[in-house]
Amino acid sequence: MAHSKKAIPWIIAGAVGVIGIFLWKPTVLVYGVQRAGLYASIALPMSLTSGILHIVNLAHGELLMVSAYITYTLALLLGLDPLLALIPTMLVMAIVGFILYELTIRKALKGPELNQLILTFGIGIALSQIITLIYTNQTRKLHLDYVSASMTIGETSFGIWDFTFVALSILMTIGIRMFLSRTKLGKAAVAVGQNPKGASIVGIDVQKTYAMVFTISVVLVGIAGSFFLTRQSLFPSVGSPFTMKSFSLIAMAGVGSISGVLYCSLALGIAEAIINGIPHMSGWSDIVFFLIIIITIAVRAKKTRKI
Amino acid sequence: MKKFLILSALCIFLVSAAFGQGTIKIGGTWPLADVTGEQGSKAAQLAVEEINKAGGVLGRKLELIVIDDELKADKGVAAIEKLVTVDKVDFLMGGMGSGVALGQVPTMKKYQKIVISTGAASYKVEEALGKDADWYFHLHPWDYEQGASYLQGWNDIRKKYPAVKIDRMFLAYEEGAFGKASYDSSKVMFGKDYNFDGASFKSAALGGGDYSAMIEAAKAFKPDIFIWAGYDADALPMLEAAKAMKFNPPLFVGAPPGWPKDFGKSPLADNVMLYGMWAPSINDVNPVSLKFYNGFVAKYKAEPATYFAPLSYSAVYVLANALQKAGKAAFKADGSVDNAVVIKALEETKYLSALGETITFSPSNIIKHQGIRNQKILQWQNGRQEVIWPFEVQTKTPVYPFPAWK
Amino acid sequence: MKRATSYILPVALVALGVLFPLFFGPYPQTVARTIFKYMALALTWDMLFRSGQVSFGIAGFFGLGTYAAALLALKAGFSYPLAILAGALISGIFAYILGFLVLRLRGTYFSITTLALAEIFRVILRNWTSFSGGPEGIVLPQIIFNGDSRCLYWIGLAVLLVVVVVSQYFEKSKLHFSLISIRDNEVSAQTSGVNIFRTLLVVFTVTSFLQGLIGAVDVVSVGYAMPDSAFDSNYTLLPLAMALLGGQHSTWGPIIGSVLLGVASEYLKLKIPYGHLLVYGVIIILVILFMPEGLIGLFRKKKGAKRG
Amino acid sequence: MAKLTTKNLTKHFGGLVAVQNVSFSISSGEILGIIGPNGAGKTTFINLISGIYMPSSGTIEFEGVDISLMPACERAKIGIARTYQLIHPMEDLNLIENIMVGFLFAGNKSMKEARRLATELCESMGLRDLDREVSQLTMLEVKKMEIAHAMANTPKLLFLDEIMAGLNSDETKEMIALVKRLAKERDLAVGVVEHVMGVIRELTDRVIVLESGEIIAEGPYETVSKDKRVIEAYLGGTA
Repeated sequence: MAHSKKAIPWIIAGAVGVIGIFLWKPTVLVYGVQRAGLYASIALPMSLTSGILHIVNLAHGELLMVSAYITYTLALLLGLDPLLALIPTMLVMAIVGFILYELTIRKALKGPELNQLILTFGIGIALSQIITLIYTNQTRKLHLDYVSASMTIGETSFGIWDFTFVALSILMTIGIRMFLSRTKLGKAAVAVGQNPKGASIVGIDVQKTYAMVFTISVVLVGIAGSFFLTRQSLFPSVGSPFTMKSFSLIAMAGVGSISGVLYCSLALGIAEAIINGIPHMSGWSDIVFFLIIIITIAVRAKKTRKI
Repeated sequence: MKKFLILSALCIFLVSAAFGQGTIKIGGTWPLADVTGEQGSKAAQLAVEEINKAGGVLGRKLELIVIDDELKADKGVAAIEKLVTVDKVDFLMGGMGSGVALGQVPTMKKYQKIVISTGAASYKVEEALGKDADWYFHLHPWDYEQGASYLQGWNDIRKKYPAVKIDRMFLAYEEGAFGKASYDSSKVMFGKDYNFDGASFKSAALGGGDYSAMIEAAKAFKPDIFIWAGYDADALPMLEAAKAMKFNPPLFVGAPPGWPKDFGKSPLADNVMLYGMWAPSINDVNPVSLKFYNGFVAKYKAEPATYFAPLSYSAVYVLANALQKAGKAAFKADGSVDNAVVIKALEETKYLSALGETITFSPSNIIKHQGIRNQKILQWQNGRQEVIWPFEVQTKTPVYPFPAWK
Repeated sequence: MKRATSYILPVALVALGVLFPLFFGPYPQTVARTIFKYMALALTWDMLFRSGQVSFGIAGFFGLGTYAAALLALKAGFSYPLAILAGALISGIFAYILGFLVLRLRGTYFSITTLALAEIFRVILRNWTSFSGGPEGIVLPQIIFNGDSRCLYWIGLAVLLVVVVVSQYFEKSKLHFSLISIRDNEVSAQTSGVNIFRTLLVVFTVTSFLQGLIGAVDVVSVGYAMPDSAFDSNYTLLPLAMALLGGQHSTWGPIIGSVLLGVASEYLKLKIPYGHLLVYGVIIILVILFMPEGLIGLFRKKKGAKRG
Repeated sequence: MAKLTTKNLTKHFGGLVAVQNVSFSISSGEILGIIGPNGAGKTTFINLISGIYMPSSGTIEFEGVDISLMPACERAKIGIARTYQLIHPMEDLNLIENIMVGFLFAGNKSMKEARRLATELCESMGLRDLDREVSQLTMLEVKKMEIAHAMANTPKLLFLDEIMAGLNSDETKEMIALVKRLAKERDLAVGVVEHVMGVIRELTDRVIVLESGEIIAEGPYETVSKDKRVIEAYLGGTA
């Protein structure tokens, strides 16, 4: 009760802000929300691995990139729409994820904490180089008519395809939360995430849980990658900026918080859109991203210290 | 018999030592993981092989040693050091990114080897070189020359096709060094005669790819010509966004360093104009281009996708022709290059290149030896890049205005 | 006796390092110089990591030193030695001030905040065009020692030696104990009288000063600075990888790791021009998988076995 | 003369009160037992005195000086030391180095001096082979190391948090003798939290009983153990 009372001024402030932005430039909200959907749908799979396996996967962006290439190849070879090619892509990514876990991550989890960081850094380099050798680094792009789907209100027209990222991120959030709270594996994963030793004492197969969670998160990356392909051009380093962005979002949301990633993406997406909306200021939008992260973390740190 | 063999071997050795000193070595640095450097280095290798097959230069074979500069300055410097001191190359060649070139310039100054540069468009590189770097032959146009050539081009086009109306110009630029440089130089160039404005965006190549705010600004400006300076990764997504936002300028011009694979196959690509130095359509009007194109496709089983390929190919020919012209005097008695002689021969270069134009060298703002100054204005028509301007190499007439989105 | 022998190897290595240019040409010198740069960065990262704090801000303070030195030399007319010192100092002062913000954070939060600070530096220098030259960067009129590769090598080596000496001081002094106790058990460290914040502030400031120094020396040796190259994320990731591959929490580990990765990347590039980075990535993966304690772990294990 | 006095010391976490209005004092040479059921606030109380937590209200006075808001590391320097219920030694330091930490920082000694003092201290406590890794120590040695680690602060006030847990009866006896000897030799004020009532009876001069963060009884063990409220609090537990 006390909690919800405290939230009231925030909700009011948020509402005032939204109305203010709406009066200034209504499209900023549209673009901000769309961008937020993209960020969230890429960051969400990472929050699963960092929350439960406690690893920072620096190959996250490269896995996104690989899955987009797989979808691209399937779409070209089989003449499928990428959103249909999504299904075989998920299968391939499941295999990729499982093999990666069994061959590398599993072993590195036993070593010093930061080894996973460097291991995944190496995996990231290797993946992007393999793709470069196969496809060269020339940019590719599928042509899809529907990504230019448009909506006109009054004078302004804007693209609506990017709302699929919003839908995707919400579905992913619901899916992950249901998985963690409703399924046996999900419950085991939560237990393992909180206390691996304790979980193994009560008879949970920790290794199996880790393997499954990692695989699932790679499959989710695969889904995000297929959607990513509909919008973005493909080249071997296309994923890498999203690793750090996702990592930052997760830190901002608080490691392990699933819906927090959604809210933080929203805050960042809109903040970026606001800066982009000011002429000649788009170069500064990154600073907003990082300032918000620092402020959020600092405020949270202060709160916990007060206790 | 055995004695005779040894003797003749010795003779051959002495003769080749006296006349040939083995091969003429060219050291090249390109970013090999990037399609520009990868294809540029391969095209240079193709030229070397063609020349060697035709008998080499001054009776000697050419040898190209390529080292990856990884688009990093320190790696680029180490590469030059190795090429000069370990491989003992006679000439240097290559380059793409301006950052790497800025790092390499001091080392190049130290050795004063003749350099045929295929990249480095930033005027900062020219500043770093200074006016005394007479050994530096810069093939690629400087950024400010590109700006000037576009101004020239649009003026020419307006004159020839009176229907084309250009008054309000909008330049969208990616926020990094490449886009910002384009914006700055264009603003100076076009700001006087045109109603000029612009907006920046974060390129998809660097983790961005959200063009909505920029397009909104452009749309509000109602430009006659919309130009974007970004990367190939921005090409199609930007068109898609423009279509979704019903942004429909009469001239839609892209100025990326390269284009995505199969860009022409996208229905959105049709009638998009672009800046560039080369396109396969030049094969129709230029036999050198055709020879290069066929040679490249035969050897590497891939289409040249970037103008850095014909540019680097030309670099080898420019050098080889100058050496041929300089004759034996190009090399001193100790086998080292006589810079004065070769520089003089290079200054007299008149080479009809695969890029369509004849390459000659003349002073630019600071340096003495600037090669190509023009970019071309092209247009995607039916999946092909057709040259619109300069009119000497025009392959098709322009389609104007840019048709409304279907 | 033991004391005397333990000095032989380092002294021999330093002598070898100093005399290296007399036997090897400019190319090996240039390669070595690059390796020294990364080695020094890897060491500074490890020095803070000995307290358990994982900084992702190496590139930030490296770039800060780079830009501070370059701008002071160019706009304020500082001589290069002065500009180098000032660059390092500015980097250290920034770290000291920012330390009050970040050093209360732990774990991922600390890492991400240092990363964010580095990015903020980069964005400011990129956008504040009138001050910093913008994304195209700034060019210095000439490079230090007129680009003499031997002198450049020696100044790189000198910076490295400064960093090694500081690292060894950290290892042999009281700081060694305070850092380990912070890493192993922060609560108990406090009740043993360790002032955690002050210790971290000292280390953060010193390592950032050194990172700034490395950056400042780098810029006068290269002659130009661009935001995207001065704050290249490789300056964060590669030193980190080198330190961990060599073996964490020591002076020797980062040294060995950076030699391995530095030599490997240069050698592979010459042998496999197209695609060498793949092999590089695979090396990193294999070392982590089969030598989880880093290369130095091999020696440590041997030593342990002998003792047992 | 009281070494340490607290007045109305209170600590709450959000809405949860862990320590409430605790006023007590302890003198040099005195061994005070602190007992109470699980969750009574004993460890929180030690955390408040050693400076891990800052009090929500109330004061702590040490040798007549108000130290309520003094940071933990400063308190270590003026002579307050404690052990931990869950012992996490510095695993990257060996036995002697673990002990040196207190001398180095609380005592501000030089490396050489700290090593000498640590060696002396360990020997006086019966710890041998001081270069061993902490993973090689026996349970009794770990407990001794934990006390030595605290003693390295050269404290005037020492709190022991369930230091006897997990020891067998012989070992417990040895430890009781050790604590008594240390307290006597160095004129220490010692606070002992224990669950084993036998230990409290043997070791302490006086006992305070905490329940739900409040003192419910105070006095010699014999008296306190017969107190009605105490027996109720323990619900006929170990007492």
